[in-house]
Amino acid sequence: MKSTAELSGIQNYKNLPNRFELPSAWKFFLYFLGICFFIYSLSGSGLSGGDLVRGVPNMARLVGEMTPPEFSRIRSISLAMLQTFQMALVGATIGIIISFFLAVLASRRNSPHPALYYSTRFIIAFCRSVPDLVWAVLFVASVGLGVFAGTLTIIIDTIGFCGRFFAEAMEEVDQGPEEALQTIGATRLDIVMSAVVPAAMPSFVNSSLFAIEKAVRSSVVLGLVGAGGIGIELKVAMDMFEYQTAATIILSIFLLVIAVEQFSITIRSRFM
Amino acid sequence: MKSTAELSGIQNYKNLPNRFELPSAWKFFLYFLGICFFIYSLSGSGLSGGDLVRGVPNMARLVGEMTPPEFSRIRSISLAMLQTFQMALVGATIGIIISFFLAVLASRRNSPHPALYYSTRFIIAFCRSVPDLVWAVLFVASVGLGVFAGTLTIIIDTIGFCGRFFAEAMEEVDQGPEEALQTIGATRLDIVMSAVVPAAMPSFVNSSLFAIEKAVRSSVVLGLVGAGGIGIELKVAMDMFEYQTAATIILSIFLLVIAVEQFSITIRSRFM
Amino acid sequence: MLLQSETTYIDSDMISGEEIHLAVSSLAKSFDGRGVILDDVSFSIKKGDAVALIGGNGSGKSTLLRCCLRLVEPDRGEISLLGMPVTSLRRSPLRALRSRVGLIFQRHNLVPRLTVLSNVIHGSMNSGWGFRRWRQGFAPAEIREQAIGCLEKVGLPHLANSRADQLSGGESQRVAIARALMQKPDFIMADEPVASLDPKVGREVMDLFVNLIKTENITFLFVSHDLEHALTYSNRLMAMKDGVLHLNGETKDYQTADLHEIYG
Amino acid sequence: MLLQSETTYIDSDMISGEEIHLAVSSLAKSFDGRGVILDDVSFSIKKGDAVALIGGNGSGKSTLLRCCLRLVEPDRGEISLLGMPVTSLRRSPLRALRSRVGLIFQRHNLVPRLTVLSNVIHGSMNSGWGFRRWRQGFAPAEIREQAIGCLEKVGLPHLANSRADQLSGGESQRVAIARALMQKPDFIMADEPVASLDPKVGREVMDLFVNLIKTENITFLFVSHDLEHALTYSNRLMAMKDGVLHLNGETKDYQTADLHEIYG
Amino acid sequence: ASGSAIKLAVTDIEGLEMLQREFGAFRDILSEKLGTEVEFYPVPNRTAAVEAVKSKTIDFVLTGPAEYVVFKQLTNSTPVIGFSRPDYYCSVVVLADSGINNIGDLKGKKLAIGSVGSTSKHLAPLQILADNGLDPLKDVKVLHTSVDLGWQSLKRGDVAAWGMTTDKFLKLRGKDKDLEPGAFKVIARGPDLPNDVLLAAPHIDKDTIAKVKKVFTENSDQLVGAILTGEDNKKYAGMKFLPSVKDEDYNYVRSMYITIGYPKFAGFVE
Ligand SMILES: Nc1ncnc2c1ncn2[C@@H]1O[C@H](COP(=O)(O)OP(=O)(O)OP(=O)(O)O)[C@@H](O)[C@H]1O
Ligand SMILES: Nc1ncnc2c1ncn2[C@@H]1O[C@H](COP(=O)(O)OP(=O)(O)OP(=O)(O)O)[C@@H](O)[C@H]1O
Ligand SMILES: [Mg+2]
Ligand SMILES: [Mg+2]
Repeated sequence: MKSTAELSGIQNYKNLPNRFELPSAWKFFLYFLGICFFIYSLSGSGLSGGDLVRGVPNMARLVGEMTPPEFSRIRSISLAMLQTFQMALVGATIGIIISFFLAVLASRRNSPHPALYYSTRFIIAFCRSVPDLVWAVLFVASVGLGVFAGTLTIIIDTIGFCGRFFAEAMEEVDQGPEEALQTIGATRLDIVMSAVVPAAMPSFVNSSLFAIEKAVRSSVVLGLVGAGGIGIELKVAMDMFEYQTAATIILSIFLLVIAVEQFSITIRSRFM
Repeated sequence: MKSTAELSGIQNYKNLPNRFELPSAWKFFLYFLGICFFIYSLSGSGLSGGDLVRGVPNMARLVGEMTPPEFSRIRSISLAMLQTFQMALVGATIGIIISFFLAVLASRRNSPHPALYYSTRFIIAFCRSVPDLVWAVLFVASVGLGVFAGTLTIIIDTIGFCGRFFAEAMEEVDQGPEEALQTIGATRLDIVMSAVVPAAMPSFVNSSLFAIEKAVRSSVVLGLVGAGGIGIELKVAMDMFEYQTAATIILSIFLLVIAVEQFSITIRSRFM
Repeated sequence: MLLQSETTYIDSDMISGEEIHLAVSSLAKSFDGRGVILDDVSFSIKKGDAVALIGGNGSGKSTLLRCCLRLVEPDRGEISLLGMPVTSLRRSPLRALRSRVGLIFQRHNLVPRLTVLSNVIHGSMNSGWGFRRWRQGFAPAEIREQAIGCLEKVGLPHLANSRADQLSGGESQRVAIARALMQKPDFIMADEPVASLDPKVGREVMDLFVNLIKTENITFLFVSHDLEHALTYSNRLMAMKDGVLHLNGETKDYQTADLHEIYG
Repeated sequence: MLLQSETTYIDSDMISGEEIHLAVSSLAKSFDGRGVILDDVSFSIKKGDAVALIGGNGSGKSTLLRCCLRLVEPDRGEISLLGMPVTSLRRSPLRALRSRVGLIFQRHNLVPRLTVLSNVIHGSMNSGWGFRRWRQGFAPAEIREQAIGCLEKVGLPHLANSRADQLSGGESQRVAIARALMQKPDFIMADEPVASLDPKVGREVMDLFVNLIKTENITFLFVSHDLEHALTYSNRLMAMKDGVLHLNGETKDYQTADLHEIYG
Repeated sequence: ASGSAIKLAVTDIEGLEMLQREFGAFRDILSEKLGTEVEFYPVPNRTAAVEAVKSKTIDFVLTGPAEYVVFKQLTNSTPVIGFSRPDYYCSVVVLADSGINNIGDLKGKKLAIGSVGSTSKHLAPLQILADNGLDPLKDVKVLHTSVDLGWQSLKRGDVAAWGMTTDKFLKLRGKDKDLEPGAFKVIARGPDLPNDVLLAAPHIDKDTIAKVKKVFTENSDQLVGAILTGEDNKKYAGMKFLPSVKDEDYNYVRSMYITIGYPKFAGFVE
């Protein structure tokens, strides 16, 4: 009797390499565990297509209540938006500058010492771990109620985000040019500034502009603690059931997001 | 009399190219405007070194109130953490999958049609623009409060983030291999899957794991939609002035963030 | 053995068909800030021709090849490739046309992080099997078999499972050649295909191309800085200088000395 | 003129110094999953030598060069470069040592997005001027002047302001050479430095190197697949085969035919 | 109503965990006495609660007076039981040495108050201002912030005054280690505020409402005891259930909405 392999004609093929490398038993076990946990999580996440479908009419009704956007309070909204954007711009800019230096230390290849590498990674992760709410409370309690506390929160927030993404971008860069500068005898700083930064630039621009945008959006939290900005306006509109005004605010955030994104695309194309 | 240039010996140098390209008058004007706006923003951001220094004792007091972390409620915190992580995992995974497809359409080079490009960019930007606060209300009205609403919020949030970062990663990829597949006559899909994805993989992994981590952290929002989780625990702890419990929660978030980051580094190194 | 410039390997008289495979007329291209790179280039290549394209660095050879496949959009001029008007084709017929042409890039352009075998299998994407050509792991056995065959032709079957970005210069060039062979093209355009190859493999690869011309009746256009190669392995010879086509004729009419003038 | 294999350009007897500039002993290197790449390689090079290194694709030539500068960490063996024990140097003296060696990479490794001039100016980073070497815009006039001078030596002063990633193959190779010249090195290692150059420029560049040996008394180690170049521009010749050093001797003792065996 | 279980929301409390802690005992007794299971339905804010009532996902809501007015207006819910608590009123606090002696002195200064839409933390303080002759929308700069941060800001002098529920103020003042109680001064107090109220969504039938009312009147002591097990619920100490609660009881709150610039919730009151 012929084996299945022979019947299907596979024996005609020469010594082909394996299609996939089989994972080791240990890894296989880990994969298996991971999948089990995911399935277990699925059950805990309450996904339900039915609920979603049944919810559509209600959602439609709410969206209906939001239209048409109400522009009568556009003046105070614009002012709040401007203030928010100012805080975001300044906070994010300062955060981005700090992030850049931290990121150099937090990227494995560029860090002068493993101890520095781990400690900066820790600092950045810590900035990310403490929620906005807590930072805001800390800063309001220390520097007082107002924009400055908001700006500080944004700085920390930006460090948590950009610090990580800048470091990753630097690690993803093609190593060829770096090696070339190494053989020239350049210092690590020279290499970072001359080879890593130009290559990671589009990514830096992207993360940076995202950070500004993010800062604008996170002003909802800042609003909660009295740091001003568009967040509190939105909260008032929602709490007072002025859905049409809320729609205006959402729209203005949307416009800002789109504008920042377009700006990002323009700048990046200059660095590509 | 000799000119300054002659005196300083510059006349000896041959026809060197310009050090910098001078911007056109129009661009120069734009730069100038930008700088002015930034300075104006600075004044609006309330930055004050003095305030910061004066605030340090207060901040120290608050931090003092947070130590030592209080572990008596560790059981309910761990449970909330697990639930949060489950929701984050499922929500982010689904979001990442959707983001991938959207991102292909939202990256200029891979999009089959400019109309699709712009519309997906819009959708992604929109997901980012609508604040969590508003999503919460929308979901309550449609699918009811609970884990499902939380998971949906995470999905939307992840799309807003990953959709953008995936698209940018795809655009930053080296074009050589892409061109090679183009000349083979591969379809856009083939090119994306065979040339773009392998090149953008480290970046994808990074953004994806960040999205999971972000979802865990944004569970303050999940608390908002009544989905439980660690966020609401933290809010309650802060509102009830249980700063030591808050410290425990922050610490556990920190551990999770570090774990996800280490995992990210491990996985990425396999794709580098 | 190395110097065969007196006797060309292929003779124009051997070429049977009169079909024109590539016709370029008044092609022009300039890049922002770099001025004119291709200036009114016109020529045509018959089916079965083996054409050597020589010229100094930066004279526009690579750009010319890229224009022919519209990887670079020409500013002006007509290009007809395998009977199709390249410059006016829409997306899908352009894809179909490109799939019939194997282009070997000067920088190889392999997909990093994937294995050599996956890279070679990509060459068969023109046959439209979708996801089965994305990775070697998905490909049907006969395709994998063929890919190994192509790797054998360039002498690298043992590297099938290596990562494409860990190859030596010559190895990566050979993988790029194997990928183009996998396409089973009607027309091969090769941009300095043996620049990084050692002399022996270089000769073997050129012999391989010439063999394909004879057995499969393909057309072959290659760029080379090696004048012996150019004289040995072509029946037609073109020379670019500063974006202008300076020589364009039968290889047998030229001597090494003539060609050196091109680089003046 | 092309074939000068009988008379070598440089003669070992001309070499005055007896100083050893590079001594490698029992060097070994293997890569995961690829087995042994360098197998017990030992040789030494005197100051002022011009050494050609030939060998088949993948025989380990590039890896050997990389090991000599510890861009790749060797598994075993001793390397003494310019009198320094490369394998045991700490970060800062290693940097000082590297700065004295100009390495021209097979893949050129220019920094994309920066201008050609900035790339060449990077070559002077070994003189430690910090940020003034990061971009051409910051560099002092004399450095910019020198860089233009180096570009002139390779014939590209007109491209000083072009972006490094928009160059043709040969142009980018020449920029890499200019960058190495900018280093004013005591030792030049060049990995197939003229592979993408047209014949005329290729000869000019090799002449340039040989001139540097004569005037500046540098040492020169180059990899080449062009046997004529190898025979013409060297006084010493080494040949690798499958990671083993097969030939190592005076160039004048070898004939083209001998060398072909290496690729067998 | 949705099948068997009754869904109960409490607008003041975020999160299920907290609900359990504060109202867990109360719910258990209620379930037992009603003979129907009562489920908690946590809502993040009153906007969500209103939407949940509209989409019939919750049946009963325990909420404050300001919220009641909104519910009545937007969903036509019915009041079931009033939760009358003693000393539920609002104060405007300043630092004793600030030189501010009456509401009029606050003109042009900053005032910290609590979250938007809260009776005692938003509406009532502004009403006090209005009652004392200031226009809260023009004459002072109002900052919304959390209770703790409002307190901190007052102490630091970021704001001139702080408007807050009196029991919260007393609690914070008692705990404070930096300043003596005498360092603070209340410059104005408002009248006692209307009751918190348990209201029924419009889709709940009369019989159920009557049944619930009955349970509350008959088991008053037991339920009050259960409510007081919660930490935050200590504010209800000394409370009494009022089964006779009427819509008109909230007209004072309706006038507050006019004061804060949202007349649309003032209903038929001018
Ligand atoms: N995208 C681009 N932008 C600007 N200039 C370019 C671009 N691509 C090529 N060039 C320039 O066009 C000229 C011709 O380039 P091309 O690559 O065609 O030269 P080549 O003949 O192939 O040279 P080589 O023999 O060195 O490969 C070069 O001077 C190059 O710098
Ligand atoms: N990082 C790496 N990982 C695994 N294998 C490698 C790596 N680098 C090089 N190799 C392998 O080592 C061998 C020697 O490579 P090397 O680049 O030294 O060859 P070479 O002699 O320079 O060849 P060529 O003439 O083609 O440039 C090759 O087979 C290559 O595939
Ligand atoms: Mg070229
Ligand atoms: Mg090599």
